[in-house]
Amino acid sequence: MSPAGAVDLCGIELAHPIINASGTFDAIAARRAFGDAVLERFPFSAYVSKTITPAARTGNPPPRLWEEGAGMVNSIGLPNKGLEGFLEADLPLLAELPVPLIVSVMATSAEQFAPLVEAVADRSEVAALELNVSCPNVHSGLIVGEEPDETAALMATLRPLTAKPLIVKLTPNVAEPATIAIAAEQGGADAVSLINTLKAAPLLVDGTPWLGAGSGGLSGPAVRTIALKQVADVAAAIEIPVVGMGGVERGSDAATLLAAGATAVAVGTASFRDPLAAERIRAELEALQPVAGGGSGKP
Amino acid sequence: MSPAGAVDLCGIELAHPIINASGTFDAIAARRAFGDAVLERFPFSAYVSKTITPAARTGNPPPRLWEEGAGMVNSIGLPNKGLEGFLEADLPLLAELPVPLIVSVMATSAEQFAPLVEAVADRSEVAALELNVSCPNVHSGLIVGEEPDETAALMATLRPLTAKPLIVKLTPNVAEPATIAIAAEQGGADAVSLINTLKAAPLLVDGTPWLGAGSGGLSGPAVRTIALKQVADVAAAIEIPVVGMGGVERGSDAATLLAAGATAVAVGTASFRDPLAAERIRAELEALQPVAGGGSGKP
Amino acid sequence: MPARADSEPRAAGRGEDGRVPAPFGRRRGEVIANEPSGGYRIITALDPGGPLPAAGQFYMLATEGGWGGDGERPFLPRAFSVAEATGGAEGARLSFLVEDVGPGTARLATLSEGDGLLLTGPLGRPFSTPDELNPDAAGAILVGGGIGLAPLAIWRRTLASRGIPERSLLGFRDRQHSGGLELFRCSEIRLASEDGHAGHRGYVTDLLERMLAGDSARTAVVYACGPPAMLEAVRALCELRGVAAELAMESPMACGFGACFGCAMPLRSGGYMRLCVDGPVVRAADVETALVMGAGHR
Amino acid sequence: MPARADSEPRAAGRGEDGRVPAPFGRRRGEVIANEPSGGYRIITALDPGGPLPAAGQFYMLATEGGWGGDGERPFLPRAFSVAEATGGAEGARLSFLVEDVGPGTARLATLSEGDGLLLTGPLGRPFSTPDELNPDAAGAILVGGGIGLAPLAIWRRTLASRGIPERSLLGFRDRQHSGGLELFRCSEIRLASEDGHAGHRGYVTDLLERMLAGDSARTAVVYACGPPAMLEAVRALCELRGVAAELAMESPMACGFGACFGCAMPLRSGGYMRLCVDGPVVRAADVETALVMGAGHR
Ligand SMILES: Cc1cc2nc3c(=O)[nH]c(=O)nc-3n(C[C@H](O)[C@H](O)[C@H](O)COP(=O)(O)OP(=O)(O)OC[C@H]3O[C@@H](n4cnc5c(N)ncnc54)[C@H](O)[C@@H]3O)c2cc1C
Ligand SMILES: Cc1cc2nc3c(=O)[nH]c(=O)nc-3n(C[C@H](O)[C@H](O)[C@H](O)COP(=O)(O)OP(=O)(O)OC[C@H]3O[C@@H](n4cnc5c(N)ncnc54)[C@H](O)[C@@H]3O)c2cc1C
Ligand SMILES: Cc1cc2nc3c(=O)[nH]c(=O)nc-3n(C[C@H](O)[C@H](O)[C@H](O)COP(=O)(O)O)c2cc1C
Ligand SMILES: Cc1cc2nc3c(=O)[nH]c(=O)nc-3n(C[C@H](O)[C@H](O)[C@H](O)COP(=O)(O)O)c2cc1C
Ligand code: FES
Ligand code: FES
Repeated sequence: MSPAGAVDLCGIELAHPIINASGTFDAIAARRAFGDAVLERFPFSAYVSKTITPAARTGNPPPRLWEEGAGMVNSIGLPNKGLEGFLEADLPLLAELPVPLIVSVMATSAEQFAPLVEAVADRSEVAALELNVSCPNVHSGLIVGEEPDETAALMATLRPLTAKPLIVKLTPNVAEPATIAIAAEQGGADAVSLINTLKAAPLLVDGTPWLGAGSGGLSGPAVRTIALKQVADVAAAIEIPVVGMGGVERGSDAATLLAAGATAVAVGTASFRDPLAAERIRAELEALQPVAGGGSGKP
Repeated sequence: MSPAGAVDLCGIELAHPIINASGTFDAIAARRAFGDAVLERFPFSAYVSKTITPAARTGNPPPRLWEEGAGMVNSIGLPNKGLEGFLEADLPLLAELPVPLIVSVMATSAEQFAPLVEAVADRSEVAALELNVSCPNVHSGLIVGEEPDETAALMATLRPLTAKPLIVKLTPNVAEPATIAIAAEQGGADAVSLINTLKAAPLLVDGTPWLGAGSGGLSGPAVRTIALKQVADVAAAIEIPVVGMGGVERGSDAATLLAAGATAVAVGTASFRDPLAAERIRAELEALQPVAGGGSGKP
Repeated sequence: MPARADSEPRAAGRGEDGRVPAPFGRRRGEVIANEPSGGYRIITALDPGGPLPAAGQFYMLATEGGWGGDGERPFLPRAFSVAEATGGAEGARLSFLVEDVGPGTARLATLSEGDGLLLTGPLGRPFSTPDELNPDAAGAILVGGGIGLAPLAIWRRTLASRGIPERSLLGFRDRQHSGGLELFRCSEIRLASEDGHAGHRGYVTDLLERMLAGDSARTAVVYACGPPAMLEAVRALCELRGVAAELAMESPMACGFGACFGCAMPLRSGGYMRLCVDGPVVRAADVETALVMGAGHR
Repeated sequence: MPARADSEPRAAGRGEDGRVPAPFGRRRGEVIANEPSGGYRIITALDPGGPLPAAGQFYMLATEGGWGGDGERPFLPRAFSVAEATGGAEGARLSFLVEDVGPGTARLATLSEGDGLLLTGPLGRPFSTPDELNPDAAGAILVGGGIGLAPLAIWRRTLASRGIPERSLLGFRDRQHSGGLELFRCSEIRLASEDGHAGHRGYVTDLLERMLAGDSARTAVVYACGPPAMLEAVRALCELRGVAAELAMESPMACGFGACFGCAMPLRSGGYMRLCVDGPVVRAADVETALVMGAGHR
């Protein structure tokens, strides 16, 4: 079986295992830039929206980007139209995409999360929801995704609200991500996805923060081996499927995450360098020889 | 005042702020390779030993190294001669170095740590001790440096044993390193040092771990912005001095850590690429214009 | 930003705002020339199969090899306004005016004939025609500074080919920060330089001020591209005189196609636009100030 | 490893085991030649002010530019046995035999005359003389495979210059995996190749077996460098016949000077040695097996 073939992600049929990472590919803006080729040649097998919040957000003050030799630090701050704006303006356009739609949502309390999840899950265009409990850019007081108990409590509120798959997006900024993954699974999550960005702060030589928001999150190849460790640990600890991501640049990176236990792989930062990076990654994944049983690949 | 001038690190006079990161420069082996030039041109203002443990350790099975585009993952496994071997064979040679000696120590319980700290602190050649707490407590199973309570408990045992400075080396694999730093300070630590390596696992495309030990720790430029974030957060949270490290490759990296609140800066992985990297980094630091008061450096 | 009435017939394949959509994905162009021009370089590449861009659009560029080194920057592609574009069905011949200011532009400056140039584009919103900005427009005034000459050069050619009168006011800090004048050959230009090495000693906005005073502000339309301070002076002057203006702006960009939300530019109405898809050409009236860090060509 | 009696006078400046200490720190050499040799390349550089290495020592090498790209490997320097060294007080002229097997060797293969080569060395423990290994030694048998010819080439010259008789047995997998034979000019060599393209069709250890059978094992001393399987065959054969042998081994290295503890090589006595400071030349009797991943030149 080709490692680039169809997969089932908690009931969602994906034509291949490569999806996008939330917040790294705006399909609506991409159509403005590239036209309908985006629909005809859509490189992902599911589309994950940028995280939406109950109310509209303008995002963090610029600068929002810092470049590193093997990655980048962002402090975007979840700009989005809010639930209402999303449902009205964006959802109809996203429904035109040729793949299942996963909507990423975030709120700062279970009470705020609940109506958001209900309203989004209610829409037939939506195949699943990703719960962003980990974004390091937004100061929500306690970071839910950093505490197993907080995660379990959130799931207790949200799980009864919908039969649609709930995917919990894990933060890498914890000692043992598996403990959070287990809490999510026990709380009824259908899948987990990881890793989100690592807390980072590009500073100038005089100590001044470069980013408008002070600090941000690191992504890209620099975090690849951290992602591999966390995905392997999490996949070994739970039964529900895992969406692996973090620094995927090549088909071999995707293959490695799949071998580490991921069911699907998300491409993030790589899309900034090439809007069709995911297509290339999938082709490279397809071209990889199926691994001979038991062979370690070590020389 | 030049940023590369003398500093006081919890009572230890350093001729300049650049020291080595534990486990990344073996002064004894370097003398075998480079002869007495190592003494004549010693690039660090203090020497931090590789971590020693109560009993001798052979270290992890090879392979122990993995290279990334902007860093490396190691699973060395703390090979060392043990306390006795260190005191007999290594300490006399390290005492010949022209700089103060900081000995890094680690054990798996407070009871095992205590005699180690006592025996090392007892030696007049030793200026200070660095406590490597990225280790499991054999009793609780918890990693000491990942839990404020464990760190506080360890300090409660060790602090009364010596008047020499105790520097707690913090792990970056926690949500909020400042919470651990505060626990260390309250427990009587004289300084903290950070960051240690980030948990990482290079895997082959079939999912097999490359490293003999299964996983390891990421260091080098890839972790630089993570280190900056953690050092700035920790320095803002405590009064005692901070030794900053993580991906320092250039004088500007050192300057940034100093501006973020570090009193001294340690060079690790960079020494592997150039044994005299620290000398260059110090020269570059010296050449940097003293920052004009209040100027942000932003264009 | 509400959709505007499109008063001019558009070339086939043009979309919203007259923007030319880019082929989806990054492709390989080939460098055919890289020559110094004053303190800058003009890099020309063949883009086989690529479309002709509209003036004001930009490309994300990276070299095929050596984009990075020692695990160091550049990592992300870099944005460059197209300065000249010719060609036809087989593809486009694109020129960029590049100032070496950091690792990415330094690497681009080393390109040789035959080297690969990875490009995504044309991207973003192009210039509007004078009559789209002002129904009474008598022509166009182009105000450029430093590396900001790039988008104005292609815009001047486009205007000329459509028979729309234009005058260019170009300013430079000093010899080092000038170049690209050959892109304005056969056109009416007036120069200003802060160090007096060419034309009026002083700012290009001095020239604009005089021109708008002489001219009837009622029929004027201004297009500006240059460093933030110059853009801001143009913006304030045009606001004061009630002159319609468009500014070609800059901001740090990771993707160039609306994916990262990194290129936030503050809107007068509050919040931010994404400069890569809502710009880089913006109506002067839409921004509060052009004095945003990294908001203009240096 | 206990210190050995040093039966031979050492050149000035030699330390423990006859190793030549390296200047402290990384320095810049300059490439003066880079030529193909069979499937490999011979890269020669001037090392101004650098010492002459002892045979068996190695250098950590990196190119001055382009060590990395796209934030990709190589990041760390790479270890190479010195294959030839000449020169005097003004410095050394060093040759390396390089097989392109990955990003680092691929980058080195592109070096041109005049390019900078960053080097640290000479490093590690060199070969011992035959009489240090066997008081009854009649001469030296050098057994090399593939890229393992490199340290044997300089060792052969050293032995010859000291008037110590030596014979070389060199083996190759196939044409692609051979090269560097010119480094053995004017010497007595016998060849083996697995594909039969040169010399004996089969393994170089077949030749060694015959030679040790004919020879008196009592007076033999073997020096071997090559792929792990070859090294292991030599080790086992020498153990069986009671022949003293040294193996020049390999392991992944980050630093080359004992700093990282990454180059662990299992010791027969338990535990590990650091191959960069306790090797790369080791007594065959000190290792349990040479069949360690990455333990030999391919
Ligand atoms: C739409 C558009 C059109 C443009 N057109 C042109 C053009 O025609 N010609 C031209 O020469 N330029 C043009 N630019 C500017 C050009 O993109 C930049 O000069 C280029 O990106 C600089 O890259 P660099 O690596 O050389 O320099 P950088 O080092 O990236 O320096 C540029 C600025 O980035 C900031 N910076 C420094 N370090 C970092 C870091 N690590 N991470 C993030 N920011 C950092 C600083 O403010 C610095 O001054 C355009 C930009 C845009 C957005
Ligand atoms: C003492 C000594 C002397 C040597 N002398 C010579 C010589 O004279 N000539 C010569 O050609 N070679 C010599 N070598 C070997 C040479 O150092 C290696 O071939 C070189 O380091 C390979 O680098 P690379 O980047 O080209 O390939 P790499 O990709 O580093 O490949 C080499 C091997 O490293 C492993 N590997 C792959 N990816 C990684 C990764 N990301 N991190 C860690 N390991 C990885 C694999 O096992 C691979 O087969 C010597 C080595 C030593 C230790
Ligand atoms: C610019 C940018 C914006 C992002 N926005 C979001 C977001 O809105 N929601 C979210 O869950 N993750 C967000 N992420 C995190 C990514 O989805 C992903 O977890 C992370 O970047 C790691 O993958 P990568 O290394 O392939 O980029 C963002 C990442 C980047 C770089
Ligand atoms: C090969 C290697 C060995 C290390 N050994 C130790 C050690 O023994 N004790 C310790 O506290 N840290 C050890 N470290 C961590 C470093 O001291 C340092 O915290 C880390 O590498 C980050 O700095 P860098 O990016 O400059 O290397 C080691 C790091 C490396 C790369
Ligand atoms: S540059 Fe990425 S959204 Fe504009
Ligand atoms: S290579 Fe670093 S200790 Fe040997």
